[in-house]
Amino acid sequence: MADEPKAPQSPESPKPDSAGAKSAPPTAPASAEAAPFPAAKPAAPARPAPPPPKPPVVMQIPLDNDLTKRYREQFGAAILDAIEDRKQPYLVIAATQLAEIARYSRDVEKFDLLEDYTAVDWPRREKRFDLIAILYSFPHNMRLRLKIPLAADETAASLVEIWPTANWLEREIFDMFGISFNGHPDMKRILLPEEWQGHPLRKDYDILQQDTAWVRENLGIASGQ
Amino acid sequence: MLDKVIFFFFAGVAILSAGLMVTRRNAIHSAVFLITTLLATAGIFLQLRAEFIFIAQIILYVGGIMVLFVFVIMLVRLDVALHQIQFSRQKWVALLVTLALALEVGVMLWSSRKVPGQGFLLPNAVPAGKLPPNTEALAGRLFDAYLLPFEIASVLLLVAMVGAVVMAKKRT
Amino acid sequence: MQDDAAQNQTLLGADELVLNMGPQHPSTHGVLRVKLKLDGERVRGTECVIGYLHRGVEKIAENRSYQQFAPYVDRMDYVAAVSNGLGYCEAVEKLLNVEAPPRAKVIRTIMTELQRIASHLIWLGTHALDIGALTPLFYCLREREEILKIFEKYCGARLTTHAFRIGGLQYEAYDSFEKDVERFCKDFERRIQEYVDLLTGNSIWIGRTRNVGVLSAEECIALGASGPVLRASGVKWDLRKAQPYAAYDQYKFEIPVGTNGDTYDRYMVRMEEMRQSRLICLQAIENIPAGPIMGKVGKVLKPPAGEIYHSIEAPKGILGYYIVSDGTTQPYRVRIRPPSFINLQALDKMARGHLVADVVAIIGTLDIVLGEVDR
Amino acid sequence: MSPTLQAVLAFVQTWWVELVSGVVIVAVVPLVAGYIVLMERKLMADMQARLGPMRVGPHGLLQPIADAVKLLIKEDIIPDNADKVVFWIAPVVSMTAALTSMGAIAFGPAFQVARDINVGLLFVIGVSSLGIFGIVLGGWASNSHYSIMGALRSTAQLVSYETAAGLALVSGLLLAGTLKIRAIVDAQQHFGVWFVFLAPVAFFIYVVASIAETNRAPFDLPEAESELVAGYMTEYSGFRWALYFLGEYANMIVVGAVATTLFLGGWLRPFPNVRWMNWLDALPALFTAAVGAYCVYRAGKQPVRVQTWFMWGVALACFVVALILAVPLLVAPLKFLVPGLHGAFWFLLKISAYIYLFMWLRFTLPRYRFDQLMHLGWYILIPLAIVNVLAVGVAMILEMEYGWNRWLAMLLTTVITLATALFLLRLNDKRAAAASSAAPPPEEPSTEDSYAG
Repeated sequence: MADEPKAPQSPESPKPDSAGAKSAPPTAPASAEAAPFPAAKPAAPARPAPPPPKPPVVMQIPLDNDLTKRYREQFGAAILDAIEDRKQPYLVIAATQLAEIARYSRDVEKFDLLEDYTAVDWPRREKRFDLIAILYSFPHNMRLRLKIPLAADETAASLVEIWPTANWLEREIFDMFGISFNGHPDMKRILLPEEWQGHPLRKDYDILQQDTAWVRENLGIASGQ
Repeated sequence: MLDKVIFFFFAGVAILSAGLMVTRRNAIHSAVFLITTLLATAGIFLQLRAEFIFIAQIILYVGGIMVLFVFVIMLVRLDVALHQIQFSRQKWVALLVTLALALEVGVMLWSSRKVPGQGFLLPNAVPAGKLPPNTEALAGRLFDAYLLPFEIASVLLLVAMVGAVVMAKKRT
Repeated sequence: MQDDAAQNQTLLGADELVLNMGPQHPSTHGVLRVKLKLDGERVRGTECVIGYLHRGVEKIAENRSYQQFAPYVDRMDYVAAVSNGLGYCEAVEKLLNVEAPPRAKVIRTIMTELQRIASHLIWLGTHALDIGALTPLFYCLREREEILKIFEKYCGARLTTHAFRIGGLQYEAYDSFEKDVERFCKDFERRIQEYVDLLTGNSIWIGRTRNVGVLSAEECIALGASGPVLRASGVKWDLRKAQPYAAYDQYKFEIPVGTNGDTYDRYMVRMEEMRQSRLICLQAIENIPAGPIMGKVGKVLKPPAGEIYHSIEAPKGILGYYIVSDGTTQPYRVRIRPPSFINLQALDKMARGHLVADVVAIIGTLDIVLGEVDR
Repeated sequence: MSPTLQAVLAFVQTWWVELVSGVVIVAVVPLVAGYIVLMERKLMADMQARLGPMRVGPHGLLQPIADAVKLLIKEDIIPDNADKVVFWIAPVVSMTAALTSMGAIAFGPAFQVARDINVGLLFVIGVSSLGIFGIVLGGWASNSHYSIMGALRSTAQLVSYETAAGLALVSGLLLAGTLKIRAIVDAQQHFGVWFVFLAPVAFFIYVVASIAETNRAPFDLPEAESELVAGYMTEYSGFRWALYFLGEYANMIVVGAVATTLFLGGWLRPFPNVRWMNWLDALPALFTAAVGAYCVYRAGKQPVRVQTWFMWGVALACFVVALILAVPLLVAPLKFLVPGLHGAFWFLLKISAYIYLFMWLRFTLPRYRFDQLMHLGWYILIPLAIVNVLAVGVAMILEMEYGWNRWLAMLLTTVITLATALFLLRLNDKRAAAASSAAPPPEEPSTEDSYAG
């Protein structure tokens, strides 16, 4: 999935998704949001990356190898997209099929290690969160990322049954992003105290917020600073 | 003179702590007072130049049995015991029996006051050097004159020990 | 005894007792708190309470430029700061699509392997101390001191070194760098033998570590445990071989593996890893290529939009960086895959059915650093 | 003069040696214990490539005094829910037991509080074992999990290992044929050999058991700091804590003294009956003089004037002691002092060597786990000690009734016991292997989800 067809959008504007790209909302905005920057400031003093930036550097190319074919065959529409970014493949999949795809990845494709499981917050997108599962296959010595777009009010299926290591990782995602997982045995905060307000890694969580609140409450300074 | 002082000191400590042992509500405190009683009794043994019995009392009763007592008491919830009725209804009976016993002892002491070496008046203790070494004497008696009863007692204890082990094994 | 435990404790402690270990406890290696459910002294379950050292490193990253964030990663696994830095720098380089020059790569490799030895030394010392052997700790600190001196001479810092820069190195190796490393490596062989003499054949040590905290290879992979923990379970896998980074493809070394996956095997694996790291260092100083030490990166880094995942074999396991760029000078999201955090998850599995004393040994053998667990 | 006063005076006149010795023990042992701690720290530092305490006094020689002052003026914390009285009394019990048991020990033929009582050795063992109440009560009174677990552990450990130690002592006592301390040493002089050479296995068992009894590494489970923080002492601070500590080190002296008396020839010098080894008599004086000379040598190297002076002081003290040890040898009228003084020297030297062994083991070995410790005690040491008692008895009958050579008989004993030891170890290994193949115990069904994390 490439971003060429996309019209450059102001990153500030809320995302009216372009028609046709409906099937793949998550990654498109990622590049669409980012791409305009170099274009807007062509004379930036910095040399961003080795190939001197004439057009905005595009590192994402659509991926269509055997692996993705197998996935598409197996799950059809649930595989929303397949992309290679800097030689690293990832699949964008629908949250509804997450558990099945995960189980298939582990059992058939032999991605036996869930190396990492995290999330990214894109507040201006229709589906606000991307869950990122990084899989590793010992037999094939290769990695695969699964991206699961998730709206703010959606929950994802827990992967603890498939990879027990997901237990704490999902708790951390819950802690940091407020995404909860269905079927998780112990869905509660892990790093932050139970009474913490908010979810810090969301983009709308200002780092001054806690500080300000504390100052207001304890020092009685209205401005909070 | 000194002997008497020592005797009454130990006897006093023994009786006092025995009383406290019975009346304390906290089981650990009771155990501590029981230990004190036993130690005081051991002191009296020592004063009577019965060194072996003195040390046997300390090693067996204080060092052995009481350690196990305390060990068990420590594991029991004491706060429950605190709220239970301390004495059962038989306390009047107990008091009666105690008084009867005290009377008996008193009468015996009184009646034997004329016999030398007995009764209320304490004899002057024999200096230790003039007594036969009592460990050896005890050993001589046990392994010579009373060998058979001694061995029977040993076997009995062994049987009890084996029995205890078997019973403990069964439960787990 | 009487308060919280009393609720589920009856006569003779036949029921479960909840013992709270930490966060202030001599052997939880920092501020880890473990709630132990005990039956007598036998562990029926554990629950880790973590986060006491949480500093929001991932949030900080989103508010700093790429270079500014680099020193922060040193503060995660602070006993292996150089390794953290290597992972981060390489990840950002991949994101920028640049490569460090060969000389920088080799020096990075030497430094990282020295750091691995230093990290394993700290592990060995504290692990032995937990099991009651006092002396190895001081021997380990003695050797680690030599390594830290090399770091100090190289970049002026000992613990949180910030030794590498995105794109290469800032400092050229100092004059006697090779000589210092060589002297350390030559000496270190004899030193390792001292630990072996003290511990390896000691029957108490074996008794305390054999069959304690066993993890099978399948359990390791399912729980995501990596690094020496995984290798001790018999999986011959090391990122330095599987997906070589820095200059590791140029050197010959073995991947030590264990068979039982118990604490003793993990001990043996780490000991052998130290020897192998020593060999790598010796090979590397033989031939450090000449040339520049800094790749072609600008003063302001603006990686093109996109994302990267890069992981390295840190002393404690897979250390991964997942960085999302939106084309600005600040990363949009930095996710760090902390090996300690994920290895610590195996504690419950490993500790069940063992005694309290074994929990201490198991926490030690996992080699966790709370700075990294909590980030 | 009232009869009471008379009695008291008579009492003092008869018992003044004992009174003085008693006061000396109470006064000196804490100081000695402090210096044992310093010695331990210095030795540990030496083995661990460090310097150890260096700040207070030259080479930290005044450190124990500084520590004592610190502990005295430290805040004395009693936990809120502690049983105050028991909490208060427990450390005292510990310390008292250790000091009292020293009363029967003879530090050389001349220095003993209780003039050889009939049950000497039993007294020492019995009374020192009362120290366990200090531990148990202290652990219980603290009202803390760590404390109570530490107390439970140490109770179990002490009871188990006391049995082994007692049985090991019986082997030695069989050889001596008496419980009197002085008579035991005399018996060794009469035999012309220390009992350690006649009953080496018994000595070995006693060493192991006494380490366990004094809660030292590798058996320091009750206070295993990596597991139970400080065991039964967790809630103690300040001077109460110091009392426990003193009791512990006093206990080390006690077990060292018992081992020395029974197995290492007490206050006898090496080869007590060999005429041509008589030059060894000069050794005590030479030894102390050498220590003094070393102090003089070091004095010149001290960085601070005060420390130089202090070093000179220590050297002077050493020379005075050397002189005291040497003069009776040389001056005929004072010859009667020789056995007492030199006996004390040798006795203390042997105790020091024994304590050094303890420390050495502590710096070298990891710690046992509790079940391993109990197995070692019950499955190996106690059976071994029982076999050893029987074997020593058989050997003595062989010697006395059948006229065997003593050494042959004792060799036989040792071989029998060692064979038993090997057998027991094999058995233990098998059992351990069986246990480990059975472990880990069957996983509970995952009903406790809250603990799945």
